[in-house]
Amino acid sequence: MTDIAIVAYHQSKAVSDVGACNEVELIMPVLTEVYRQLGIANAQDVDFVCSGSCDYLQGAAFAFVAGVDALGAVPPIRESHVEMDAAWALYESMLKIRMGHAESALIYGFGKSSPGELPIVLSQQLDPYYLAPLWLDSISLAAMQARILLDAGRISERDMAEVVSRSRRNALANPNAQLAGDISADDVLAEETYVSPLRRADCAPVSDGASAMIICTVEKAREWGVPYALITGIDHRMETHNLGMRDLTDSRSTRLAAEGAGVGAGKVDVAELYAPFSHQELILIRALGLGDETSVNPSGGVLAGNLMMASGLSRIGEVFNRIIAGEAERGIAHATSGPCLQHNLVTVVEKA
Amino acid sequence: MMANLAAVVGIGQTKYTTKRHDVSIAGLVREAAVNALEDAQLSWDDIDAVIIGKAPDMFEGVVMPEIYLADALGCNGKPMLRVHTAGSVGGSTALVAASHVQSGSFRRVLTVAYEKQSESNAMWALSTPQPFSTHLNAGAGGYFAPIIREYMRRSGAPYDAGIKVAVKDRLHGARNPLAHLQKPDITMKEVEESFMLWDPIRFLEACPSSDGACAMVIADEGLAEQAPRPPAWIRGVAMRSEPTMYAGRDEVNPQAGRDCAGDVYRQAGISDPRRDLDCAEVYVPFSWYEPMWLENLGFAPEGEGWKLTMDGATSLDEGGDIPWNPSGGVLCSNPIGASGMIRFAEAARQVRGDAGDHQVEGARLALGHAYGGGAQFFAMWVVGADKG
Amino acid sequence: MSQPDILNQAFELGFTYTRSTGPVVGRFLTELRDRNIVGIKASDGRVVVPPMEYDPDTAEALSEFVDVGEEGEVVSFAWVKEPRESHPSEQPFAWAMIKLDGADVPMVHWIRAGREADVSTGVRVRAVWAEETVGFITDINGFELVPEEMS
Amino acid sequence: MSERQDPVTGIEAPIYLKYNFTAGAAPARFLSQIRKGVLTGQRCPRCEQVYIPPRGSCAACGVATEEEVVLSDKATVESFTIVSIPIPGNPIQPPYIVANLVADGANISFIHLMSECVNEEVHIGQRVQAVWKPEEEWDYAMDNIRYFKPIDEPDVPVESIGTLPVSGWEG
Repeated sequence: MTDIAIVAYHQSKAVSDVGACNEVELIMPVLTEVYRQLGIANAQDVDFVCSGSCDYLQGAAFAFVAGVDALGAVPPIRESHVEMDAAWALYESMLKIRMGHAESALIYGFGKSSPGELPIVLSQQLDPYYLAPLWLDSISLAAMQARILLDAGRISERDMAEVVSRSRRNALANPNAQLAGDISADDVLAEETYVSPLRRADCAPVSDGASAMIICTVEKAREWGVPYALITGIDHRMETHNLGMRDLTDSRSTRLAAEGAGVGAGKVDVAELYAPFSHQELILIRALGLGDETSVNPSGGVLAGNLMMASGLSRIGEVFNRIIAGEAERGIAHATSGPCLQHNLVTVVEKA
Repeated sequence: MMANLAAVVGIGQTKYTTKRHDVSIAGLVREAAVNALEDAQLSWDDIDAVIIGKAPDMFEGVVMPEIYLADALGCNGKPMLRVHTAGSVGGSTALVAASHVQSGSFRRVLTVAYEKQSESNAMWALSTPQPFSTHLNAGAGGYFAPIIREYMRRSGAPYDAGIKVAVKDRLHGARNPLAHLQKPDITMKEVEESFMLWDPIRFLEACPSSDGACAMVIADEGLAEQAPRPPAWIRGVAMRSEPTMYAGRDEVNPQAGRDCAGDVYRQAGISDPRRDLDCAEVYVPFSWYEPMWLENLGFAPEGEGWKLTMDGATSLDEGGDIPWNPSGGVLCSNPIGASGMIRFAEAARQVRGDAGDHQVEGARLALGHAYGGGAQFFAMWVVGADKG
Repeated sequence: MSQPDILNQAFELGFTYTRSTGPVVGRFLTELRDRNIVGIKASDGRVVVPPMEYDPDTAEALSEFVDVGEEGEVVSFAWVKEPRESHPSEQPFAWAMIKLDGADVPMVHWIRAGREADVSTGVRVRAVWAEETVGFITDINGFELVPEEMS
Repeated sequence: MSERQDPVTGIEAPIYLKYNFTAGAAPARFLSQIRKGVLTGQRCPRCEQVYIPPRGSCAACGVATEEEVVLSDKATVESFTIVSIPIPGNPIQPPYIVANLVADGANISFIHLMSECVNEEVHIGQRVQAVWKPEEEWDYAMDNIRYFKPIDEPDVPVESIGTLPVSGWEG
């Protein structure tokens, strides 16, 4: 399969409430920045555009239609949208390039989650007859998953607190982070529980923001003459929606996706994992077979700021940044969707 | 680099109706999927990935419904992707599904699009005002009626061109047992006397609101060649988008539609669509959009689309040379999220010679078309009985 | 450029959806209305509650209903000390995965309990029926703890 | 259960979600002006077209529209429809006219109501002017303008609709 190059990436600051800023105003600044990185003018200078967003976050049907106003889509452009995290928009874009219908693609994701009650909005992702009518929120679902891990002795509360501590400390070096600080595992454990066994710090914050990326063929990357990294593998897998039929201590779909993406083919220097809850990072590390040689979530991950519908794309972008900075040669990025890691995407990014 | 060859090897639809009382959302989607698998003589294990599409989640009130539909579509352990490009989504979803195969990444995928509109009220879902909204929302008809009026002014079309389309498509639909509206005895007079909803759009010139789903199996060249029933080879694929509003936008004849058609024709080697294509399934939710799209898609010179309609060129019953919407089209059945895929699938049925009583005799090359938003998102494909 | 006012306004996005259930979900809800709980047999023989329409492993349609008990064992739970407005209880409560007697796969529902310490993995609970059952998942108005001497 | 009831085949699922909406910066600037009875557009720095209501960008160029332009409350009918059915949640009673109107000084139409007119005589190119609510009722809303009514000015030729200066049209 043809390798595809990442040539530009930018993410807005993750903030708890971006305030007077609509979809277009959220998207335009990140697009402007990726255009600047390549020295291009607008979406006319790429062959395909694909975005990821979710209408229910801000409570308006067709929220993504407004996004098109940010693109400069006159004359008309080749454009598509997934009602998913933009990591899946990247997946769609890669197919477009691989079928020879595009040399380059702009991908963006955006989410303004602050207007609604996110965990309750997400409860309406669940089975509409058995679960959604109970208003079973996303945090409570994750809490039940965490308890299964704790009961099974697979992890301890300290393990979870250490994930949080590492996230907050790593985030100190991430200017886009919403939550950062020199916090120890003991500090976290001293917090009272929120939705037991989870503490607030175990849960990703609610954030507003956007991110954007440009990918292209290797030939096009050379033509643009910018530093680039290569996507050498990508795969994503779904699991059953019935939580009771899944092994919640593991992520089978992540294992399958990692296998499909070829994670095991080499050393993994860096991994950016979309784990909205601390215990899920531990599940993912195990499912991906990561060891001590891998730096996990050097950005702080989504516990430091979670841009719904963009966080998955941002994980890929964070790995890209490490490779371009020379801090890593090979990394993996993970994206997730659905309750308790139901749907997972794994990308392998390597130095060109 | 050339795209790999891909073909439709299985098609499944539900019967379209106002409300499917007898199935859950999963049951509706599943029915189309199973029909497509049966048509392809395949089982769930033969499917490598599933690509699903529908219009806004608010129609059914299920957020990102692929999460819940994973089991109904046999997705456990497989890739599953959800597309949403407004009203064009059924077409876009088919194109994204095709790209899974055309990119060489997958050998055989299932794609499904649906809408169970009866769970809510589409009008409500499309009109929910956000605070400080500066738009006066009069529904889809309220949005498109002024554009139709401008077309009528520009083209000087006779007032009854829309009425003619409304009758023609309902007569086509009467040949299609899956069509929602069954009106074999419809007359021009009946349409003309029907209630004027959004002047110049009369009740019978507008589409119904339907429940329904449509599915296709798309396979690579090797598998398609071995398929038990004739494949519909995908000869061209194109998408275009433009903003809803910009100064100087031609809303009557949007450039995105013209460009998209030009792109898909170039791939399929079509220089004169009226001559080269045998039929077309085109997204016509309000009758006047037939003459408008005849021009936009290059079947007629600008200002003359209505002449084809009035001459019967697009009618099966009048022996027209380029039947449009032999299935009855969106004017007969409109499960919004599925409507685009139904157009794509019906085009494929024609070139597979499998369209029953609405078969266009000897059809070898057909266009499937979908549009959405403020007539700003376009998705099209050309399918053929031959690889090309 | 003028300095705008910040314009904030609360709004509600709401609709009462009219869902058709299909035969499997409909059967479960019909039984609930009759204060009875049924599961369905998956292709591997496991009994799943509430009944799934399609088997997650084989994707086949399922149809073999099995009566299960209204008591069961807590497999996991989450303690909600500050219920949200839309939650089923105004008092602190637990969400739980509950394996009903006769079922192999736990279902998710909620438990009424005074204190977090009263709930634990492995504890037995029993369905509390709503005063009026209508054929909706909330016909089970949560589960209650079964006193130990009774279990 | 002694009484035999019909099997359950459907449920009602009330899904009501609460949001706290904040208007975007560009719409907020527009609405803050209309609160004072002033209709404003925003000009694209690249193509110089004037947008109303502004949404944050020139959709054609994909750049922010920062320059504000005061517009006339006189406008031209670009197109229209006569609506004969009530719209859910909309208090206006049918039949009523919804028109695409281009304000003098703007290059794009917005949708608003027309009244004080004979429905059958409304036509493309017709000149209209805003009828405002009393000042004490003004809010951050486009419906500070109750509707537009025809005025006694000659029709604008179709090719000139969307190009009139803020000073208007003398025919």
